[in-house]
Amino acid sequence: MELTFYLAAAVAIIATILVVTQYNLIHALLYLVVSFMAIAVVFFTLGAPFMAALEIIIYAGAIVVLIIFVIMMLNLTHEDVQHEKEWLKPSVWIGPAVLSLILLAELAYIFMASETSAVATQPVEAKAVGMALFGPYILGVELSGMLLMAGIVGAYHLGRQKKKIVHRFLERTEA
Amino acid sequence: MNTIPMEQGLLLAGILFIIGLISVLIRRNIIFMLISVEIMLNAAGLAFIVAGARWIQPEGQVMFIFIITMAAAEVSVGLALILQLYHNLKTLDSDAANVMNG
Amino acid sequence: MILALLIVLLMVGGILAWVAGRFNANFSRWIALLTTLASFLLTISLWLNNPTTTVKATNWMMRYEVPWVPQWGVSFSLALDGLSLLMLLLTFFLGLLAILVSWREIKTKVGFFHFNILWVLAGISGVFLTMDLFLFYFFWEVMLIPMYFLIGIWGHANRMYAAYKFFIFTQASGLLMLLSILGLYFIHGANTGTYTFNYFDLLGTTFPPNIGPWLMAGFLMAFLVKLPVVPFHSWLPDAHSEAPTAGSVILAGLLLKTGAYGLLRFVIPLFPDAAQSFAPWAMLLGVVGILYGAILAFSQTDLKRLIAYTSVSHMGFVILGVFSFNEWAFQGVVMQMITHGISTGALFIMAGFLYERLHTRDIRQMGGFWPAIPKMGVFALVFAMASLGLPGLGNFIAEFLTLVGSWQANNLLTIFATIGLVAATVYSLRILQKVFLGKNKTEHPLTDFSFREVLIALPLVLAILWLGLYPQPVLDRAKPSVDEQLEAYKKPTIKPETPAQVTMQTLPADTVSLLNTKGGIHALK
Amino acid sequence: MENLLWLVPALPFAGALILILTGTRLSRALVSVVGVGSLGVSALITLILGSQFLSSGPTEPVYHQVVWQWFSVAGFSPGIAFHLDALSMVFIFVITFVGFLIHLYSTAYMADDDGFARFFAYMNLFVGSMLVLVLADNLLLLYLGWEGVGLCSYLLIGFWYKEPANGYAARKAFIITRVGDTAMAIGLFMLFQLFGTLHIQTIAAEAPQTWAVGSQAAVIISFLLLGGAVGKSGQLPLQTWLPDAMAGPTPVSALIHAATMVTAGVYLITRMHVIFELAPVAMLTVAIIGAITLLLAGCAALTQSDLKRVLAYSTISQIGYMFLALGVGAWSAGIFHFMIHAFFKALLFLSAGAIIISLHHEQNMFRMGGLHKLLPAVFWTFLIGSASLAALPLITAGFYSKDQILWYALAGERGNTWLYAAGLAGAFITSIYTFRMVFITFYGDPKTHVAHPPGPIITVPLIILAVLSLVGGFIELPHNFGHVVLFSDFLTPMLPAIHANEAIVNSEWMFQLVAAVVSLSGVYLAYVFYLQKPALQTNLEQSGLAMAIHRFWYSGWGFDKLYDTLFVRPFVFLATVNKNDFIDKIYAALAALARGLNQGLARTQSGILRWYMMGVVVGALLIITLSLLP
Repeated sequence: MELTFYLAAAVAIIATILVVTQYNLIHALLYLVVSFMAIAVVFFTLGAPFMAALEIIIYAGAIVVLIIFVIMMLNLTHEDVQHEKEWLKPSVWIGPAVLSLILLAELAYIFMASETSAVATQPVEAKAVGMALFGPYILGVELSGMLLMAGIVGAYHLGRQKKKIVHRFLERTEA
Repeated sequence: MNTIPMEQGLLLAGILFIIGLISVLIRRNIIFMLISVEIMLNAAGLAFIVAGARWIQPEGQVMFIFIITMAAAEVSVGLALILQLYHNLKTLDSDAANVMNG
Repeated sequence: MILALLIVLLMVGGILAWVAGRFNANFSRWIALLTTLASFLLTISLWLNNPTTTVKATNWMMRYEVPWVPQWGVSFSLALDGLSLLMLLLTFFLGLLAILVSWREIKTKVGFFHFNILWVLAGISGVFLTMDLFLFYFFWEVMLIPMYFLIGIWGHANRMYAAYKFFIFTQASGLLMLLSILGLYFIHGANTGTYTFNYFDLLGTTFPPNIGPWLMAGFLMAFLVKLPVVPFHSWLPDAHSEAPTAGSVILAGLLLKTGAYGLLRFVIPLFPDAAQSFAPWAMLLGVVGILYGAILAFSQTDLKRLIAYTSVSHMGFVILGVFSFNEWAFQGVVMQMITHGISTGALFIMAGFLYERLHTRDIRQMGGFWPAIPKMGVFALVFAMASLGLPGLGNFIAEFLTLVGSWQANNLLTIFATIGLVAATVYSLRILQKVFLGKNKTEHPLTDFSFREVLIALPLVLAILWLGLYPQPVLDRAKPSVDEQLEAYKKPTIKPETPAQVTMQTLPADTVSLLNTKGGIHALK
Repeated sequence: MENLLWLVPALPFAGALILILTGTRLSRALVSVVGVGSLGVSALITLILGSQFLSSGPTEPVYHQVVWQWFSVAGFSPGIAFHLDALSMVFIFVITFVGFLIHLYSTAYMADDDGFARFFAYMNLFVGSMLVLVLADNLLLLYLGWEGVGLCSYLLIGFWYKEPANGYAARKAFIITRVGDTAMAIGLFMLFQLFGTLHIQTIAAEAPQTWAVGSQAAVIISFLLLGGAVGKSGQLPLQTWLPDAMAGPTPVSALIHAATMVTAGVYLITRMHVIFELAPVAMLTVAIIGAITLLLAGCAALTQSDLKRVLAYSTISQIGYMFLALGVGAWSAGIFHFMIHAFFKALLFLSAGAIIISLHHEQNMFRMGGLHKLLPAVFWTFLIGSASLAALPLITAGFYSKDQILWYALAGERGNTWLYAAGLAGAFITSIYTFRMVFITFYGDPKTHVAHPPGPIITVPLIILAVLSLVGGFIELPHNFGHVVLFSDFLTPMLPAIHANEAIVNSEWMFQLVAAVVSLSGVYLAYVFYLQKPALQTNLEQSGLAMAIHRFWYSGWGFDKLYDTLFVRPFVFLATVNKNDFIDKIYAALAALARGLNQGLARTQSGILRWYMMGVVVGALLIITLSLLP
């Protein structure tokens, strides 16, 4: 199991790095799916098989598909890839990258400084999760439901192709 | 059965988070930024799972479910916004949307 | 009751004038004029109905007090004594003139203009009458905001800048005063258990060590900025020169006096110890103001700006006198408040009349107007002479008394203040020379004073002459209040008894050495 | 009758008020009636008062009248109150009488001027203020008159206001005298602090009991009062305004800058003589100032070419004599000279005015000449005035008054040889410049056409003054020479008498002779130089040193330049440099700082998403780093 964890972790890291370095959106998304799957494996090794399933279904499935749909709607061409190349110059990314790596180093230092403790062997059953969710966290579940509802309504509202801009100050932007 | 140290799990979460962060910072394409935010959210979820596994408690997974829910909602709204942005500005460049500068 | 009526009358009149202005500009003018006239007559009747204030029991002619926010100890408390009465008379007198000078000058938004004028007057009357510190702060703000509009709407070219500057200076300093008022409130509350803003209750509050000077500093800031004292004067030239004539008159004649009044009424009695230790510095500020204002006045080319700087110079005498702590100086300060209000108000009115005729305030474009407008020349001559302190005119009495008083307190500074009189001569004569004498540079046809303008200028001349030749009624009125402010003064450095009594009653052989050590001579060495 | 006292100053004021209020609406004749008439009545009342005064004898030598209480604050209660004693009597007599003559003369002199009514309004205002000055029973009222005459002097010097130079001269006069007044005002503060009153008689009564002779307070107060006196009287170091004051119309110069106002300083010192006598240092200073001034001004007068400027410097010089007299304690001699000087100097100015107006406002002596045939009446009166000024012996009043001063400068208790020598030298210079003026103006060839010879209204006052300049001296004759002491007797109740040094009192005739010889030799020198051998003049002009001295004296010993560099320019510089008020700049900088900060912060709101993210990262980094640090 340990080996699985490390392998999956390595895959996840490499895939994620590839996601952020791709110029083509579709390629990046494919690597993203790989990354999510690797993380699902990590979940599995950590004794959360139900979460691993969720990860694949929702992240690698639903969310990525959503993004791909949008990309298809936007009709991206080779030009956009070229844009991407122009935008991603070393002079642009070197500063933020260094700062972020410093942040990572600090995080790593914090993790390492605490005493070592192994993750326990037992998996946490989906049932226990369900009991917790609908027990003490019922309020959170309801709020999540509302959030999703709001997300759907919001997405619908925003996603409409409005012929007429309602706000009078913005009328000039719309023909 | 296994002895994966918690630090290693957290380190993985940290590395993934930082990669996502770097991507948010350097990308101008707004869809890439959205993807990067997903990576960061996922990394945060991973950290919860690791912690839940360490203490053998369900709360870590509960939190992950909440995060996943939020991510789904965020993506849907975010994508709708991207569509509107693209519709108005004819570009995916986030810097072009700086009409609210001070 | 009559006191509240005065303020309410003005406020209601203001609203009426605003409403009437929507129908007819002249309605609005007449309403404003009649309202102010009514207040003026009411005040005169107060004067006549209270012939002497020598009732020893209290110096207050009348008081009016109703609770306002009783849980916080705020009451609507008004009181009238000689000082307030004099200030009210000045307020309404100048208010009348301000409305009269605006008769032709203001043509836009006439209703709102008179609303603002009347509300400024109401605020000023409130400041002069109120005996509740919370209410005082309220009125302090009431007079500020309409003034801001007066400058900002009807002013000259650079009016917005001037209005902002005026507002920020006075508002910022006013907030410091609010802090001090609250500090006083809480300290008094903690000391006695009753939380009140009442002036009479707050008198004689004892402070924890080192707190008194800070609380006084808050009050001082508000009053010194309003007065104004160098280095806080810089709002004044802008505000005065950009304001419409009526605004300048009210600013110079009345708003500055609220600062002086505040010093006399609040700073001196509330903080006797702190005021005493601050006195040398305050006097120094006064002297610096006198000389600095005079030098700057000399160099200005904008007539209204020039007059504004003379105000800075003259107000230096006020602070010099206030911090001398004796009756001569205080009476001098009271006289200075009144006479400066009249003479500088008059000079601004002259500048306004000139502006109406020439559409410029630049004295480099003036000169040689005497043959064309001799009446105006005579009036301007009188006011310029008043401004330089010619004996026989009111300002002389004021300045001489102030200097006599300050001489008892500090010889060296008084000498420098007296030198200020020479500087006053220099700038006053410059006004006359540049405007009325010399060769006429413009081909502008000038018309001499109309009847309305004579009607405005003549009372000013009469007032300034009356104050210069027979100021006793004013001094008598002010005496009880002045005595009271001094009484609150616990341990004066200079005993307010006249040195005359010392020398006249007992004349020992070594009086010479006694006199020599009394101060005065040694400071000269 | 003594209740009429208040009318003496009130009438001119009333006249002025009427003229100001009615302005130009009155006809010229009516203006003259009001202007001259008010003063005439005033003079009449003075005569009545004077006769009553003399007849009442020494028992009650003082009239006192409180018109009203001016104000009263904490024991400080000056009144509008008049005090008439012998000293004031002399002054009001001179002011009203000479003033009346000058007013009369002015009706002709100013006849063609646009500002006729304005002129008389100012003149009446002046006379009123001057009368208040000399009649005041307290120093504050005196100060009122003092400033009032200063104002009128300003107005009248700048009477022809269209010429900027006149305005400048007027302002100069007002400001310089105001400098002196400031010293005087401080003196008043001190007096009030020490005595609790400014009532002159009270102070005079108490001062000797309060102070020992030479006491510090007395010295300081004397010096401060002296400051006021030198300012008003055009003495060193504040004399520079007086020559420029000649920009005014000539009657003004005669009345204000010769006969009355400039002697206010003399009056003040005499009035406060009790305090001055307690301060010997101040007395000596007064004498020295007088001596130096009379020499400096005399030398300056030698070089002037403007007729009126010669007279102006001569006025400074003659007032120097009065100061000398006061300084040596010869009070009545000083006042006597004041009176005589008022006669002959008014005469000289008015005659000069007659010449000037006859020659179309020509004031340069060197463009005159030969006038003794063209304007005989003026010539004779001018000659009499000059003789009196030069103190020609026996016949002129000036001889007796000046001789008295010289005598006491030597023989008085406070006199000494140096002061005497200065006075004598001054007398010599006086007669030179006086007759230089006479010879240049009236002899030689006529250079300018005489336009209008003066009419009777001009000549009558001249003749009256000329008579006074001759016979006025006979009321006070030296004791070895008739011994008439009417004038000093008149003043004795008021002013202490001076006693001559017994050792040399018998040789007084010798000194009189010296004085006479000196003045006559001055006349002769002038005659030689300017009439007999004008070649000498050209010889002198060729020498560089003489020319340099000439220029130096011509400019009044360079005082103008000195004050210009010392005071005027620094003041103007300071004012112009700081015209925009550097304190305002501090606040402007504050405002600019706020605005700059605002702009700086606004720039961070770039609208670029990544930039905001970057902010979050940097913030997180900072916080984490800080928490990691021990």
